Amino acid sequence: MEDEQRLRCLIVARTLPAQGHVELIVESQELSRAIPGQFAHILTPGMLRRPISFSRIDPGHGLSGLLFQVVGSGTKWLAERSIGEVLDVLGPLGHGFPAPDPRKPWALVGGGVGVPPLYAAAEKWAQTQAHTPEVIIGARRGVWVVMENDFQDLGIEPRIMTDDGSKGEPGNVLHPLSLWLDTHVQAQVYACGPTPMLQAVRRMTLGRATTYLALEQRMGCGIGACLACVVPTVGDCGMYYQRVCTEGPVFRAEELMW
Amino acid sequence: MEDEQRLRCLIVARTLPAQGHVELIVESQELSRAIPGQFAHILTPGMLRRPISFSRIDPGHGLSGLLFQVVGSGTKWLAERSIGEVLDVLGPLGHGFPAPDPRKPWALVGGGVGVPPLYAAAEKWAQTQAHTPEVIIGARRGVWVVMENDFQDLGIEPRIMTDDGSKGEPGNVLHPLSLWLDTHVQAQVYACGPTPMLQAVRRMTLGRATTYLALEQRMGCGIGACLACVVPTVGDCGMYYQRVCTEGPVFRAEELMW
Amino acid sequence: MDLHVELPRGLTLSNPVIAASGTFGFGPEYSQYVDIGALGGVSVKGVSPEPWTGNPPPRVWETPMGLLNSIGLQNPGVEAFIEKDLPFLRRYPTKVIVNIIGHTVEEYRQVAARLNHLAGVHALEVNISCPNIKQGGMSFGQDPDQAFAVTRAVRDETELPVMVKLSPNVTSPGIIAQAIEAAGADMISAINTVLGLAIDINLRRPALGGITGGLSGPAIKPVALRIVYEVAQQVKIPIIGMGGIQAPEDVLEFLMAGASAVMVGTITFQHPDRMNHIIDQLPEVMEGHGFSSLTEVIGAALPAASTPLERR
Amino acid sequence: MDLHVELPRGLTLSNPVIAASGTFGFGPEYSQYVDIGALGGVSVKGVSPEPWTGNPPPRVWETPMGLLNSIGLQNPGVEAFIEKDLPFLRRYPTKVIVNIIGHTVEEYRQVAARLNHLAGVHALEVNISCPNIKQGGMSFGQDPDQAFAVTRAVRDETELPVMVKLSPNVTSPGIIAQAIEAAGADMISAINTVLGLAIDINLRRPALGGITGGLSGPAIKPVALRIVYEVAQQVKIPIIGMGGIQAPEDVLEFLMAGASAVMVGTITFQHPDRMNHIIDQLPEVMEGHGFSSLTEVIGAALPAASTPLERR
Ligand SMILES: Cc1cc2nc3c(=O)[nH]c(=O)nc-3n(C[C@H](O)[C@H](O)[C@H](O)COP(=O)(O)OP(=O)(O)OC[C@H]3O[C@@H](n4cnc5c(N)ncnc54)[C@H](O)[C@@H]3O)c2cc1C
Ligand SMILES: Cc1cc2nc3c(=O)[nH]c(=O)nc-3n(C[C@H](O)[C@H](O)[C@H](O)COP(=O)(O)OP(=O)(O)OC[C@H]3O[C@@H](n4cnc5c(N)ncnc54)[C@H](O)[C@@H]3O)c2cc1C
Ligand SMILES: Cc1cc2nc3c(=O)[nH]c(=O)nc-3n(C[C@H](O)[C@H](O)[C@H](O)COP(=O)(O)O)c2cc1C
Ligand SMILES: Cc1cc2nc3c(=O)[nH]c(=O)nc-3n(C[C@H](O)[C@H](O)[C@H](O)COP(=O)(O)O)c2cc1C
Ligand code: FES
Ligand code: FES
Repeated sequence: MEDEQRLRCLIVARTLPAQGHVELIVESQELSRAIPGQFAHILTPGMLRRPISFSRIDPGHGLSGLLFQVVGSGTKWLAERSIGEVLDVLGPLGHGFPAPDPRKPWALVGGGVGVPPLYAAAEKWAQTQAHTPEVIIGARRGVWVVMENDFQDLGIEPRIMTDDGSKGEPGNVLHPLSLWLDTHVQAQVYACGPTPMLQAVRRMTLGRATTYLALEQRMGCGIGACLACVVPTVGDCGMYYQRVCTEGPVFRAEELMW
Repeated sequence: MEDEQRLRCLIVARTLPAQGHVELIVESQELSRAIPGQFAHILTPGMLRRPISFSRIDPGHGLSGLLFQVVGSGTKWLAERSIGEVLDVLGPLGHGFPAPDPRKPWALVGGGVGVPPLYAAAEKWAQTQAHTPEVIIGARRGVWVVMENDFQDLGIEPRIMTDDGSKGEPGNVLHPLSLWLDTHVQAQVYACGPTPMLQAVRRMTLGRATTYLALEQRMGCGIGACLACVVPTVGDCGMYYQRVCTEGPVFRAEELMW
Repeated sequence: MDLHVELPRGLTLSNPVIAASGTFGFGPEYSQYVDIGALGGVSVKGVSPEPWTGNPPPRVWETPMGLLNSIGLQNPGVEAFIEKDLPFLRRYPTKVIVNIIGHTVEEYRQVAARLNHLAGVHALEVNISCPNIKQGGMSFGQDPDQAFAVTRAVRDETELPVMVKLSPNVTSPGIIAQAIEAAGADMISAINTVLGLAIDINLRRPALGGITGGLSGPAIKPVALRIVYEVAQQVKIPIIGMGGIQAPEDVLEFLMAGASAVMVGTITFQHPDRMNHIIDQLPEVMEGHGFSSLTEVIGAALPAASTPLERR
Repeated sequence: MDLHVELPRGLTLSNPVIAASGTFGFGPEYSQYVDIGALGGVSVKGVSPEPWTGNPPPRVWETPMGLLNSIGLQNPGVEAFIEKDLPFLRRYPTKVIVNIIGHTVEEYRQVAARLNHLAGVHALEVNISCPNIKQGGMSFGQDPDQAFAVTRAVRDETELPVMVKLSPNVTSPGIIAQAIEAAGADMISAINTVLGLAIDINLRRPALGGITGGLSGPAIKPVALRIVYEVAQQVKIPIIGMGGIQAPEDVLEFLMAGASAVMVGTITFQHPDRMNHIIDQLPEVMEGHGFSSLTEVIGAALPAASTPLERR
């Protein structure tokens, strides 16, 4: 064991950022060195650990955030944890987003719980950018919109799109993204969200922008051993499966064969 | 559902009667109508409920006791419960001890966690008896002797036998029982404890006393449906399996084919 | 929502949830805890022509999310069942399925014949996982020819709807299922328990008195679903699915995999009233997943080629 | 306590705990979390003569105390393994077992031949659960003749110790095991995953991209123990047991059932360091149960007639 990377992280804060959503702030020097887009693989009572991206990263204080929606047994258990309890985490894992080019326009497109890693990216890099990044947040229901205030605190007014129209504008993230692309050349797009959304973002931006997508896939080990978490990518001789946990979660849109 | 017999019982007290042993006092009118020797079938996180005999029964206050040794996952979980929590219990289940004949001498022979149901019997019937009952308690180690004080509070001085001799006299319950039988005719013996002990008590008392044994067996349903918990008994045409949860846990020594 | 299920030979269930055989006794045992009349059906413990003694204890052993049992089919025989338990069950508006067992084809035939035309018996479930004494202990359900022989013998003796219960302990369940269908069974129930064993490391011997046992409970759900899903594409008769059901969502899994109804066994030991709760919650859970009738659910996860209609 | 295990052809393990194939990658992946040198051995992910693509995702699905997987044996091929991973593994004082796969007998032969006489390869584990393309997808491990043919082909190509891995998805594992023994295998490893399926009720389709998958984890421990216990009485060669091991007590169960060593798979996903902990705790747990050597434990629960000595 050259380097013990299985961490015990103290929960130091717990908030409810939206209906059915919880954010835990954990203390760990190692995790707080994460790059936006990387993830924590968290022990819960089920057979498998649960992958959750970092919603915020504060290396100065050794803190990082895990923001998740309660969708099943593991996230339910996580949502019931309290301040003072300790999580067993592997991480930070995977490859995160690259730093954006400061001179080029930058859009962050997040759907549902795809927003947190994009906030982490904005938090880290927004001030390095020549122009304020465009942030487009989509959610199925208005009450599920997360991190709007956090972006505002960075001086960014996110564009909110909801399927039910109960918050922001009705519709999905694609329409505002398309308008933005029309007016920005050499654009950089970072996106995270449900697979159909990412596939649409990929199609829309191919050839028009440099696009990075943070993917989700069912995982086993989380560290590259089991080959469970694959996505089809372009290989030397046709399709080739790469691992979301190791080569990803962040892929360039061109790499994917989706 | 003619009669809802699945009970939610509040834990109102919790004590540590011996090393690795816990007694929980629960509140439930129904359970407090139990007969000594009957048991509670308690929901724990495992696939099966756990059968535990009643260690004391107080119908006046609607209370009853569950005294157990921590031996595995279920009893470990039970041992971690606190006052104010609620147990999900089926019961009282099975057939308990019959009331002893008040005029005849009565001995109670308990090994390990076989003692609690015998204390419940003493508590209920000792004052109806012409003579103070003989109580013989056996345990492997002195620190595992339970309910000695409780018997003393009833005015009974139990005879303690331990395998390691660290408390009471060294040896097992059989020797004092044999001496007692030598000096008592028309004796009644109630016993509960590990199977080898009960088998020895049965052999020793056959033809010399009226003996009731409270048995343990691995259970499924606890209510007579699955035929898991059987013991070999004397049937009309040879051996015949009866259910510990329904015909038992208390059997007459003569019934068993052990 | 209408939960009725129409099965062959006029067997109509008020809902698709049946108490599985062997975990529900002969009816009276659970009557204090379960609303028997609200169940879709009750499959009683296996009955043989004569009483069977069963296996030496211990007969159950807990495993991770599973239960091993080696009851050995202890039962008081078909006459005792008819006299003692059937009158009790007749009082309830539920469908009574009698699970039948035998050591020889002849014994299956006998017990089937005895149960024909008896008021209160609505169907037979043929348990072919019994050790076949003529074949040295291998069960009838592990060989297609023997499965055929038993099914045909029962079919010849009864006008009742007949379901035959598949053993999962075979290389190709589909081949056994096709033999059962060819022999004239109206339905298949699947699955019986999975062969397993545990060691009591304190006693240094197998934990069960019968050495090996049958594994049931949530642990086996994926095995059961695999067999239901495969067999649903290999036979046309309806399937009654079971193995590890704990919740209405599990019922949906089995129905989507191609079962027309389900049985619930081991979880009853933990929660006697769980079957009633599943039935109560089923309409809401179905609606939550966008379904408005059982027929929409049945077979929904099968390849498009084998729709439920084709299968009935 | 001495935990060494002596296996055929001079294969000596420092302790009986081996990382199972497919859950430990090719070695480097877990090296930050696991003390590889302290393991009795490492069985790498199955390797074929040419790279295999594997199955479409999703490839894993959680079940009650179990895991379904349909990786489909994705691997970079034997050459990539030899170049990239073998040099890494060679640095550790552990025994490297290469799990080999093929779609035809010829492919098994090829990969076995390629691995013979390679420094750092200590044994071969023949995974016969691969779909046999010549037989339309049924696996080599489900038929005794094919199991024999694959084993013999590998045996002919190598002087390395050879273990062949049993599929649990058969009516009679003992018959397959005897064919493997007759073909010249030195050991048997048991078991591979149990065929299963899950339904994604939201998507209304099978949860795995490959439709069916293999069930592993604690849920299958009783099935694995049953097969080890039975096969231990049907063959004389040593058995490497696995299926659901989580703790040193589970290791004792497998050893008492007749295994000479064990492999640990799925639990590693939850607790990467669990294998090391099991090895560390094993002496104490053995002593607590009154044992002072592994040979006393091995086969302790078998019927008196088949003591471990007779079996070796
Ligand atoms: C790299 C990565 C980053 C993620 N980041 C976040 C995040 O920041 N916030 C958030 O709310 N969610 C995130 N997810 C999704 C999150 O992992 C799942 O919602 C969570 O695992 C569900 O667990 P459960 O036990 O509550 O649900 P169950 O449905 O009970 O889980 C059963 C199994 O399926 C897996 N699973 C279920 N949904 C998903 C999913 N969408 N993706 C991958 N595996 C899944 C679980 O991990 C578990 O193994 C991320 C997923 C990945 C792969
Ligand atoms: C009628 C009856 C009354 C009992 N009364 C008491 C009592 O008053 N106090 C007490 O400490 N113990 C009593 N026992 C024993 C008690 O049931 C077991 O110690 C307990 O079930 C162990 O559970 P576990 O999860 O801690 O152990 P585990 O070993 O993890 O349990 C695994 C499984 O084995 C069963 N099991 C284990 N040991 C026994 C056993 N000795 N008898 C029956 N089943 C067992 C468990 O119920 C469970 O199903 C009684 C048993 C019976 C049958
Ligand atoms: C204790 C017990 C006894 C059983 N007895 C029978 C039986 O007599 N006949 C039969 O066909 N199946 C019997 N079964 C199998 C169940 O009916 C069912 O097929 C199996 O348990 C899987 O369902 P479950 O996981 O919901 O329990 C028995 C199962 C258990 C646990
Ligand atoms: C994700 C995954 C991949 C596997 N890949 C292989 C493999 O390549 N070759 C093989 O022989 N067994 C493979 N197996 C089976 C395991 O080696 C082992 O036999 C099985 O998982 C049972 O052990 P466990 O319950 O400890 O996991 C795989 C299992 C899993 C879970
Ligand atoms: S989760 Fe195991 S390789 Fe990615
Ligand atoms: S435990 Fe089921 S009959 Fe006794």
